Amino acid sequence: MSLVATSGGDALVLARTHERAAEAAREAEAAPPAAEAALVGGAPVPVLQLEGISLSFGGITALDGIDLAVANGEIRAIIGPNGAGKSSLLNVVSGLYRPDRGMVRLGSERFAHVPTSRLAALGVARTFQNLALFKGLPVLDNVITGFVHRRRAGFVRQILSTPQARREEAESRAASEDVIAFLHLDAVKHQLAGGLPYGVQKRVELARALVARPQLLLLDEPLAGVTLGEKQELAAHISNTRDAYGTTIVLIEHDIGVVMGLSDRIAVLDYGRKIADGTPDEVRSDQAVIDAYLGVAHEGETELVV
Amino acid sequence: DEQFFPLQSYRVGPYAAGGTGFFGGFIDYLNLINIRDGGVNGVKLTWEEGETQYEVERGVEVYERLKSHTGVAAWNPLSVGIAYAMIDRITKDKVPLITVNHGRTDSTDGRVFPYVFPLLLNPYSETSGIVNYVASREGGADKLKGKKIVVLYHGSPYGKETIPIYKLLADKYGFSLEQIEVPHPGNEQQSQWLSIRRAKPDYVVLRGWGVMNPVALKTAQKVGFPVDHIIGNVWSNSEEDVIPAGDAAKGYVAITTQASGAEYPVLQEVIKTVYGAGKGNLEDKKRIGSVYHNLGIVNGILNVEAIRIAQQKFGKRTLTGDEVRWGFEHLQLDPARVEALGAKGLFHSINVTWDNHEGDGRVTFQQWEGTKWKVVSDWIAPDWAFLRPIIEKSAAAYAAEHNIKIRTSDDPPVSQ
Amino acid sequence: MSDLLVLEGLAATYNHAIRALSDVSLTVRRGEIVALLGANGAGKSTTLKAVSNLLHAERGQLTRGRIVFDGRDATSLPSAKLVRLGLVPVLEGRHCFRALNVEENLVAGGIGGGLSRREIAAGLERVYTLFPRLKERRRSASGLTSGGEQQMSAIGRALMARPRLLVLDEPSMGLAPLVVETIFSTLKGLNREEGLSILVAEQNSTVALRYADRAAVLDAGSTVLAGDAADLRGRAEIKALYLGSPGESAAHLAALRRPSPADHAAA
Amino acid sequence: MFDYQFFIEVLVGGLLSGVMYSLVAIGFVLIYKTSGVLNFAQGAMLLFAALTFVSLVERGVPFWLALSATLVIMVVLGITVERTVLRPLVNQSPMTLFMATLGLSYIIEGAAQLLWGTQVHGLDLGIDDVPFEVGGVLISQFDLFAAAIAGTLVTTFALFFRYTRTGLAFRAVADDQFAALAVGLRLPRVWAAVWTAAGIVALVAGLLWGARLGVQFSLSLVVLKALPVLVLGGFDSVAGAIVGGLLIGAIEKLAEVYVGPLFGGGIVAWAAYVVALGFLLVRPSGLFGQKLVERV
Amino acid sequence: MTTAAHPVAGRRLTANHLGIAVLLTAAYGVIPFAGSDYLLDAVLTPFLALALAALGLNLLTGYAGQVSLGSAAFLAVGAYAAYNFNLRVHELPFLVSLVAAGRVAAAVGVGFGLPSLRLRGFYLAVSTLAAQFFVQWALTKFGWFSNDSPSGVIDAPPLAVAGITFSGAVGRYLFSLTVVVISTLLAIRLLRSQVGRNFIALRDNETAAKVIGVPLLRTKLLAFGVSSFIVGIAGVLWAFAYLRTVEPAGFNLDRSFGILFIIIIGGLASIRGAVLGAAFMVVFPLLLSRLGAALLGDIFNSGVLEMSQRIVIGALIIGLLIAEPRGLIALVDRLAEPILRRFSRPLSRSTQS
Ligand SMILES: Nc1ncnc2c1ncn2[C@@H]1O[C@H](COP(=O)(O)OP(=O)(O)OP(=O)(O)O)[C@@H](O)[C@H]1O
Ligand SMILES: Nc1ncnc2c1ncn2[C@@H]1O[C@H](COP(=O)(O)OP(=O)(O)OP(=O)(O)O)[C@@H](O)[C@H]1O
Ligand SMILES: [Mg+2]
Ligand SMILES: [Mg+2]
Repeated sequence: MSLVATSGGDALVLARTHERAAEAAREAEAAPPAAEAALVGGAPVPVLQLEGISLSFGGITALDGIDLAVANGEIRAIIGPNGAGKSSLLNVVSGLYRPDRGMVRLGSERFAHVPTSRLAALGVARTFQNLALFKGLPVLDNVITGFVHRRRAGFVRQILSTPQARREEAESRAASEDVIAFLHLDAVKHQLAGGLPYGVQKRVELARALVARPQLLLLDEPLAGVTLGEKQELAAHISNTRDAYGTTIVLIEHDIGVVMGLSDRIAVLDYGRKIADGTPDEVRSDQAVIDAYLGVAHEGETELVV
Repeated sequence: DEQFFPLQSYRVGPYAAGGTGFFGGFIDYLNLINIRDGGVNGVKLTWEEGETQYEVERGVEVYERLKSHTGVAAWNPLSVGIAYAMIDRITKDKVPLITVNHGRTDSTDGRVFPYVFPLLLNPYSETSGIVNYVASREGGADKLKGKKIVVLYHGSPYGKETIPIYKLLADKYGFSLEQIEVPHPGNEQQSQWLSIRRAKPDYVVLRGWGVMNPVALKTAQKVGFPVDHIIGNVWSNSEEDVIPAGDAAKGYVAITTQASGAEYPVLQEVIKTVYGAGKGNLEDKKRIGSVYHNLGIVNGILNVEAIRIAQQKFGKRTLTGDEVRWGFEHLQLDPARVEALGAKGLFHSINVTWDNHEGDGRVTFQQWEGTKWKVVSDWIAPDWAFLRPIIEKSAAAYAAEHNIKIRTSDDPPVSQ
Repeated sequence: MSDLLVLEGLAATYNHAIRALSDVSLTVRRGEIVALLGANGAGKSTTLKAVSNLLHAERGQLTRGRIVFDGRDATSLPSAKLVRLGLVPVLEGRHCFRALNVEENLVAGGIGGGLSRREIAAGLERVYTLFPRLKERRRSASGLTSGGEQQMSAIGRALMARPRLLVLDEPSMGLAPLVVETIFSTLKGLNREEGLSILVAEQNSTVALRYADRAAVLDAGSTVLAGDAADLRGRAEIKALYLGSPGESAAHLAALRRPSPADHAAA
Repeated sequence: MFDYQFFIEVLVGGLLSGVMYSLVAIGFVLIYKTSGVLNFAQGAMLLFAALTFVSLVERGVPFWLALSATLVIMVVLGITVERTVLRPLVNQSPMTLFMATLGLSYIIEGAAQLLWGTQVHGLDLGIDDVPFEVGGVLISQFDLFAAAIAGTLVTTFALFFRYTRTGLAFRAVADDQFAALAVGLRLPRVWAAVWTAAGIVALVAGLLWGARLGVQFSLSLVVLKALPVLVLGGFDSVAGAIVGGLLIGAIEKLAEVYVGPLFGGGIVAWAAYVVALGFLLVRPSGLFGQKLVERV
Repeated sequence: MTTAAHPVAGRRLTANHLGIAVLLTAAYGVIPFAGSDYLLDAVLTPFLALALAALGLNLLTGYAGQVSLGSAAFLAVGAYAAYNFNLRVHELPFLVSLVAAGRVAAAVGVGFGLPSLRLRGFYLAVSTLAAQFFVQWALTKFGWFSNDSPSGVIDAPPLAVAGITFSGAVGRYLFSLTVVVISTLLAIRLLRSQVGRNFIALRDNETAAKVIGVPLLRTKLLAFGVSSFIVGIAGVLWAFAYLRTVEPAGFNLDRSFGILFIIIIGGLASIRGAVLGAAFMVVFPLLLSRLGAALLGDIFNSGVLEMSQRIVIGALIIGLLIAEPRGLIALVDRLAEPILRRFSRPLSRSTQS
């Protein structure tokens, strides 16, 4: 199964890549029912909902009464100046930070403090702004580990290699090989993750998050430090993932070209407050956003247009 | 012909001071016999050292390495741990193991431990010797009633070994007893000595080891306990134990099986013959006649005499380990013989038999005068009769546990 | 214009085994901004580490080549000396002093540059004007600040040492567009007004080429192209090969990743 | 009836011996603060310093001359260590450095014994260790002297780290050696300075402990007393070393006297660790230690 | 310590397999017949016991990243537990007491591993010293553990499995070898399984591991448990196959450091490294002292030689760390790489493409 959008080499606008990839996906195989429902069924069900989240660190307000709903199957970007609280928001959702106030709703459950150890079981996966790979493991093992919460066999069974343990191992290996192929990591799959160039490590991290087919995928600057060409490719992968698996994606990214091309809706944070929320076009022309974040020099120029 | 002594010496590490003294003395005496007498009846004495740092596994390594040397006479590790690890091995290899002044108490019972010789003193007789000395200071055993003794012991199996014996003796003589542990290594004893101060004992017995001893003396001074009422056991009786304590040690009394000092003829001969020929083993000549050095000398005398006695039976040649064992089992040196060996006053006498491997060594007590030890008591006899049944019981238990047939006097002394 | 930094045929390995550079040559003239471009793993960061003599700290070694800074052979000058001579790096991965607060980080930069107390105070003001965000966070432990704030601290810290040649490794990474523009235009300003020279490795070639005077392109550890930034901006093969199209970059990457016997020749 | 007099006596005794622990702990803290590594060779350095001093004195060198000579030797040692061990191992993992200090301790111990022999030496600093009574509690002049020295050391170092630029540089080096190199901090100087300082602390601690225990191999074991102090106070806090020392000293003594009998005594060996552990569970980086700075 | 190799690459595996086969053949087929008693009893048996202990510690420290300075305590627990099982439960087959001893050690290990849930780095390392001192104290304090032997020293029962008694140097060697080989195989299986990945994940990035769903608590305690289990079994070998008598003092801090030393010198997170490190630790000092005695024995006494040796070993450790901080095994691999490459070039092409 290859869902890679191969484009000419001309200047391309990401929206187009997105379209084409989606097309390709539909052609390749029918989208899984969940995605279908989300896309076809109209009224989106929120997969993630933040209700009045506030968080401060000894006088520094990182988040201030954030409300945010993320619908099933959408790509939701969060942008904002440095230190606006974007990563903190993801940390709250993944339970690494405990908000001072507010609730997080994941699927059907509501939490004052999301239990990190149950996060994967709740169908949430994430990547980190600064790489958080297992440097001492080969790429393949890094990705297999992303499957860990599905495992049931205890360590004795694993040592003795009982049928159950074998089945699980085979299953997670197969899933990992799939994702690795999907993200063009075959060539490096036996290398230790720690020795790879930065851009490749970013991709491995994405693979590790994807392998478990999460319902909700949280990406914190997945494209930072990646070569321009690969940026296009990865962006395509991200949207393909949504299209193919119906994964809901929350994306933090500073590359405006990518964000505008990729996301369905964009929330803009500044000093911990949400200053705008809407479609890419709405956000792009919002004066507050331009002042705080985009700047003026950009008329239409994104990094991807060389 | 030659008779070989494998030496598991320790000249490095925390216990190096004792090791260099003891093995230095031992080697000095062997040298004396070689130089002065040309060996024992013409049989040269040889040796090889293997450094153990007082560690059991290194001791075992040295054992395995040197055991196949020809003419091994006896092993003399001066380490309880190494000695224990060797018991099975030397019994199988039929070579005697000499643990002068230390080692396993129940190995006194030659019926169960045919190859092990805790010569002169074992922990139990030491205990009894100390109590007898206290009695003599108080003016008789009956005066012990109502007195209070604190035993300050090193927190190790060695330190704890005498706990039950002190209890028995306390019951027997009616003194009250408190035993306080100092954890290894013992470089801090504030709380123990505060407890002692509160207990107000008449005597404190120091059953120490290494750095614990000077610290005990220093701390005693700090809490104002009179130092001449502290009595050291046989591993707390050397210069190394008192020198670091400086003035705090002046007046401290400790048990010994061999007096210190270089005035004995045998030591004079060592100085003249061995050190005169530049073959002395001690780097620092001031240590000649020190407690450990003299223990080494005495140990040398005992080993050499055992060989000499065995040679009388088996011939003047290289003996097997088993034959040397026979020599040890007949090692009887009365005061006259000790005097003839130039060791009158150095140690008293020994009387080893096939079933008593300790040999009824006598003990004496020395007091530290700031620069040297001075003997302050007669040669005291421990209460062997009282101890023997206890030892036999323990040995019998060991025999049962290890399926050892208890030897009787009818058993052939040696397989020839 | 005279040459400030000259790299001649650098080759470098990590752990005596992994070859990272095989032939890198480039020149930075006084008062010039030079951009260093190339795919992931091309060796940009390694080159920059070699320039500031930091390879050894990551068990890397320069096996061939020469580095001349300001007319003197800098191949084996200790990094502290280089900083004092005015060659100051901002490294990949930010490397803030995590337990020190933001201001202490900046001060440490000044100390490294051998500046006086007064100069440090003045430097702080300068950096805070450039990055107002840092002023707000000056008492926060660097390790706890946001990614972008750390990046600003790292750049600010280097500026504290009053560099003559600033060596930047992906300064735009993780920074908001507005900040990227501010940084680059500020640097350009310093470049114009104070003659600050800059060697900058960037993935964000759009911005880099817009501000740079010249650029060099690295591929698999060798410089394969060098020239006027404006020129390069227009050239199609740059886009195609080094700034990449997906299929090609994947293939390229695969080729790069497969250890070849040459990788080990250096050992 | 609770014996308050005795309680206070034990408490005071504990506090005073705690000061002696602090003295050893400071040496550790200095090095941890600048290289993030537990210097296993601290004990060996202590032994080496004390042994050198005593041996010189025993060879007839006057007190002050011997002290100066030993100081010079410790400085040389510090510089040598920087040159031969730390510089080539720059930016390595703490584990690697830890092992290197273990190697170092072998070398120093071996050299000390080879040079000066394995004999036991007495050491008299001329300060009385005979107690006098204050309100029924025994206090020795020596303890007070040791406390004064420890106090001075701690104050000096604490002020140094807090208020000088060099102190800031030291902390930066400990934090990230790679970054420290990059910003141009002179690591060789920093390390040489710190190891020299640690050598001097080792000398001071070695002399004071040596006067207690005698100068002999076991002197190097006193570092075990310092470890729980470090854990409790925080590896990188000079103030923690002193507070931790006092606490450990007092708790250890009180535990031995009041809890020990329940277990049959001799619990000092581990009681300190258990107490330190208890504290750690509440504060994982010790009382005053730098908190782990980490976020995603 | 993060970039240790994981045995996966195809080429290396085959080369490894070959090497292992040769080693095992030699160990079982040649050495028992060719080796002297000294070699077997005083070199190989302690080497095996230490290698096993190092393997155990490596699981915990090398793979799972939790530094422990208390290994000797778990050696002691293993030894004393086996002794007591053997003594108190009648007719208990020795193998059963061996495994039971491992389990006791594991339980104690889990107990002392609890602080790892909060502590890291040297703080954790120092807190494991609590285990070191506590266990030594308890074994000394409570006579029950040593069957009230007045000296606290225990004597090893004979090694008998299924009616066969492994006596004599060869028997003890073969017994140890077999225990080590089986334990190592099991350990390798564990490391290749998800549990092994979890260990490394824990070590390399705890937060990421937690987010992904690695059960941190369970994994940490498991690491402590499995590690102590293996170390405990090594303790049984040390006590029963090698020394044949033990006292608590033998399990002191130096021993713990020795084991840590093995894995760091050998190479963290490498099983081959543990073996190599143990060989280095056991054999090198012996060689050095033999050499010293042979060359300089006439001039200096054993003490001087020993101290010089210490200096040499210390210098060697530092030199080795400078040459290759990832340990002997990395050094060996690096040096062997060109040779292996020459031999296996065709192979490497086929497995990699
Ligand atoms: N654990 C923490 N302790 C203290 N302050 C924190 C912590 N986490 C975040 N902050 C502060 O909260 C603010 C928001 O940080 P956050 O990382 O969420 O920003 P961000 O929007 O992701 O920025 P960037 O784009 O630079 O990554 C920052 O000013 C940061 O310093
Ligand atoms: N510390 C290291 N140890 C081993 N290999 C390394 C190390 N750092 C880099 N490498 C390798 O050296 C080569 C060059 O890497 P370098 O980091 O210089 O590339 P780069 O151009 O900066 O890439 P990126 O754009 O991803 O940052 C790569 O193959 C990389 O895997
Ligand atoms: Mg962020
Ligand atoms: Mg880079």
